[in-house]
Amino acid sequence: MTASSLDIALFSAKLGVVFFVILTLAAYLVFAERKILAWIQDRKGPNRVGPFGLLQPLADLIKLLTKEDFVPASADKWLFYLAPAMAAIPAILIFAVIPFGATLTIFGRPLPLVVTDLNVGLLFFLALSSIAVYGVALGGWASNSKYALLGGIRGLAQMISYELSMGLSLVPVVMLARSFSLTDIVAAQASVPFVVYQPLAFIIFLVSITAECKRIPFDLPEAEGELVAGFHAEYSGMRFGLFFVGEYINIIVLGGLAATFFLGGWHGPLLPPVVWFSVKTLAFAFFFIWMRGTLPRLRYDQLMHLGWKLLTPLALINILVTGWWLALNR
Amino acid sequence: MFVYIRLTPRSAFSMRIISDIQAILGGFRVTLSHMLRKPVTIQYPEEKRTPYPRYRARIVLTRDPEGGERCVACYLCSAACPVDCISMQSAEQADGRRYAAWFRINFSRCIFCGLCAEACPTLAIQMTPDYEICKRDIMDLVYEKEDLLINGCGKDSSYNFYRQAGIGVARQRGAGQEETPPVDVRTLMP
Amino acid sequence: MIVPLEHILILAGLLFFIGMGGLLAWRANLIMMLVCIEVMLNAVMLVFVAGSARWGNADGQLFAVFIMALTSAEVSLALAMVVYLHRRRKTVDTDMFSEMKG
Amino acid sequence: MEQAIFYILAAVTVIGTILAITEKHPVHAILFLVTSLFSMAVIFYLLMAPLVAAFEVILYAGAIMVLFLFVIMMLDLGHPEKGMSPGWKEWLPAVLLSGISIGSLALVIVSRHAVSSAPAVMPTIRELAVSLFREHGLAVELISLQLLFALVGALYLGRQK
Repeated sequence: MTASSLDIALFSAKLGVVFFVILTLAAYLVFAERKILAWIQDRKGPNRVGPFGLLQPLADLIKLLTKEDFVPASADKWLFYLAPAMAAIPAILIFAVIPFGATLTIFGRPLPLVVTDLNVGLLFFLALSSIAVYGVALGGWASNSKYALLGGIRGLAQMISYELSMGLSLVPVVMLARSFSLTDIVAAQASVPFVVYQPLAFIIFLVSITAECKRIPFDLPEAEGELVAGFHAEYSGMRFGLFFVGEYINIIVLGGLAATFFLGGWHGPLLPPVVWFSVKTLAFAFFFIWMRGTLPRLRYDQLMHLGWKLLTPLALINILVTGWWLALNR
Repeated sequence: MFVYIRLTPRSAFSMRIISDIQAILGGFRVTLSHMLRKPVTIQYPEEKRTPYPRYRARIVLTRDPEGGERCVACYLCSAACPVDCISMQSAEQADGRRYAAWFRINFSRCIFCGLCAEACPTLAIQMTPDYEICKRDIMDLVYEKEDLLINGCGKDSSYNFYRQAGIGVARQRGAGQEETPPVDVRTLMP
Repeated sequence: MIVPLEHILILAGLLFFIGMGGLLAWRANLIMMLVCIEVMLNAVMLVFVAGSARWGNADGQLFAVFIMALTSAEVSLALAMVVYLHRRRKTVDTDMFSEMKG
Repeated sequence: MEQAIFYILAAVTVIGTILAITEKHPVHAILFLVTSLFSMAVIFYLLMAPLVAAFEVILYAGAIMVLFLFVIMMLDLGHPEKGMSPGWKEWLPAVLLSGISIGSLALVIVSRHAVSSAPAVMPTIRELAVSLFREHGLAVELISLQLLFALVGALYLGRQK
C-alpha cells in the first residue's frame, strides 16, 4: 500500500465514520427528545419498541419509508422534490469544518480529526447556514398552500434576521483567535475557553442558533398551533423525514459549533478529546430539548424585535468593546 | 392632539430585565425538577387501574332478587338516550307483566352519559366499571339482550319493582310495600 | 493561475453580455431587470478576482468585496422600491410607471 | 484536474445564467441563478480567493437572492401567465446586441495569444485585511455610509402609512 492510497483510505474511513455517526446520532436525538420531553411532562415516553424503546428510531424510519409519498396536485413538482434535500444537505455539510478531536497518528501518519481544515471555515459555516434558508422557503412556496406559504415566508424572514446577529456574535471570536479556521479557533482556546471572555457573544450566539434551527421559542415557521405544520404542512413520507432529520442534524452541528467557538472544542482535562467534544455537543442538544420543554413560542413581532432591536445592537457593541479591549492589551 | 409618553425609569427597566431573567431561569428549574420526578404513567395493558364502583362504563341489564328480569320495557331509557343507541320491543306476559322481547344497545354510539340508568324506574339498566369495550368489527359492538343481561342485582340487591308496585303481577293492586290502596273513583263523588 | 487569464476573461465577457441581453429583453419586469444586473455585476467581480490571481495582488479581491457590499445596498433599495411601487399599482411592470416621460 | 473543474464550472455558470434569464417563472429563474452563483463561488475558490468565494455564497446566494425570493413570495409575483415575459420582438435586438458584443470580444481575444501566466503567490486573509483597512480605509468608510443610506432609504420606502 503506497502512502497516498493509505491517506485516501484513512480519509474515506474518517468520512464514512463521521457520516454514519451523525446520521445515527440524529435519529437517536429524535428519540432522546421524545424521552426527555416525556420526563419533563411526567410521562415515560416511547418504551415499547425494544428495551426502553431503544429501537424506536428504526420503527420511525420504517414508518416514514413505507408511507405514501403524496404530492399536492397544484404543487410545483420539482421544487417540491428538491426542497427537503436543500434543507438537510447544508446541515450535514457544515460538519466538514468542525474539528472533533486532536490529531491522531495511525500507521505512522497524522490523521487530523476534522474532515477538512478550511482557512475560511467560519465563513463556510455562515455560507451554508444561509443556504439552508432555501429549503424552508422553497418547500413552503412549492406546496402551493396557505399555511405552507406563510410558514415559508416566516422562516425566510426569521433566518435572514438571525443570521445577522449570529455572524456578528462570532466576530469577537475571530478577533480573539485571529483566524477564520476552526482548528485555529480551537487551538486558541487551549487554556481558557472563549465563553469566559465573551459571555454576551455566547448568549447571543445561542439564541441565534436556536432561531436558525427553528427550535421552540422560535419555531414560528412550523408553529403547530397556528400554521398546522408551517412549511412542511404538505409533506409526507420520507420527504417530511428529510426535513425532520435535517432539523436534528442541524441541532448536532450547531451544538458542535457552539462548543467549538465558545467552550474550547475538544479541549478538556482527563478524558480523551473526542469524548470531550461529544459531551459538549450533546450537552447543547440536551439544552435545546430542555428549552423546548420550558419556553413558550414567541409572537412574530416579538421575534423581530428581539433579533433586530436587541441582539444585533448588542452584538455590535460587543464587537466594539472587544476591539477596544484588544487594542488596549496589545 | 394628545401625546402619550411612557416614562420608564432606569431602575424599573433594570429591575424588569432581572425579573425577566429570573422568570426564565425559574421555568428551567421547574422543568428540570419535573424531569427528575417519577413519571405518573400507567403502562395500560400490563398495569390496570381499578375503577371506582360507580364508574360509568358498559351498561348491563340486571335481575331482581328472585332472578326475574327487572326490565319492564317502558322505553324511558330509549327516550332519555341522547344518541339513540338503545332500542327494544316490549311484550306482555299472560299475567300482564311487561318485558322486553328484544333489547339492543349499540355501544359504538353509546357515549356513557348514564342518562338511561337515571331514567330507569326499575333499576334494570345499570352501568358497570367494565371500560374495555373494543372490537375489531363494529357490528360486534351491538349488544343484544342476552349479552347485556347478567345474573345479579347490580347495585341494589333488594329492590324489586313488582314488589313495590305490582300491577297485578306479584300481588293485588294496593297491596305492595308502602303502596296506598288504589282510589275508588266512584266513592269520590261529592 | 490554473487557466490562462484570457479564458476567464471570455467567461466574464459571456456572463456580462448574457446579463446585458437579458436586461434589454426583460425591460418590462422590474424583478428580472434586477436579476440581470446582478449577473452583470458578477461578471465584473470575476474579472477583478481573475486579475488579482494573475498578478498576486490583494486589491482585486478587495474590489470584488466592495462590489458585493455596493450590490447589497443597491438591491435592498431597489427591492424596497419594488415593494413600494407594487403597493401603489399592484404591478411590477415598468411601463405602468411611465407617466413622467413628458 | 483543476483546469477540467474550471471548464466544467464555467459551463455550468453560463448555462445556469442563460436558463435564469430565459426562464419565465421568477422563482425558477432565481434558483437557476443561485446554481450559477454557486459554481461561480467555486471558480473564485479555484482562483485562490476563498474569502470572495465565501462572501459570494453568504451575500449573493444567501442574502440577495433570498431577498429576491422573499419579495417574489410576498408580492405573489410567481405567476408567469400574468407576468410580462418578453416576446421575440424584445429578444431579437437583445440577442443581436449581445451576439455582436460577444463576437467582437472573441475576435479581440483570438487575435492575441492565450498564454498561461506564471503562478502568483496569493495574499493570505491577514494581508487582505491589512490592505483593506490600511490602504482602502476611506473606501470602507464610504461603503459603510452607503449601506447606512440604503438602510434609511429602505426603511423610508417600506414604512406603512
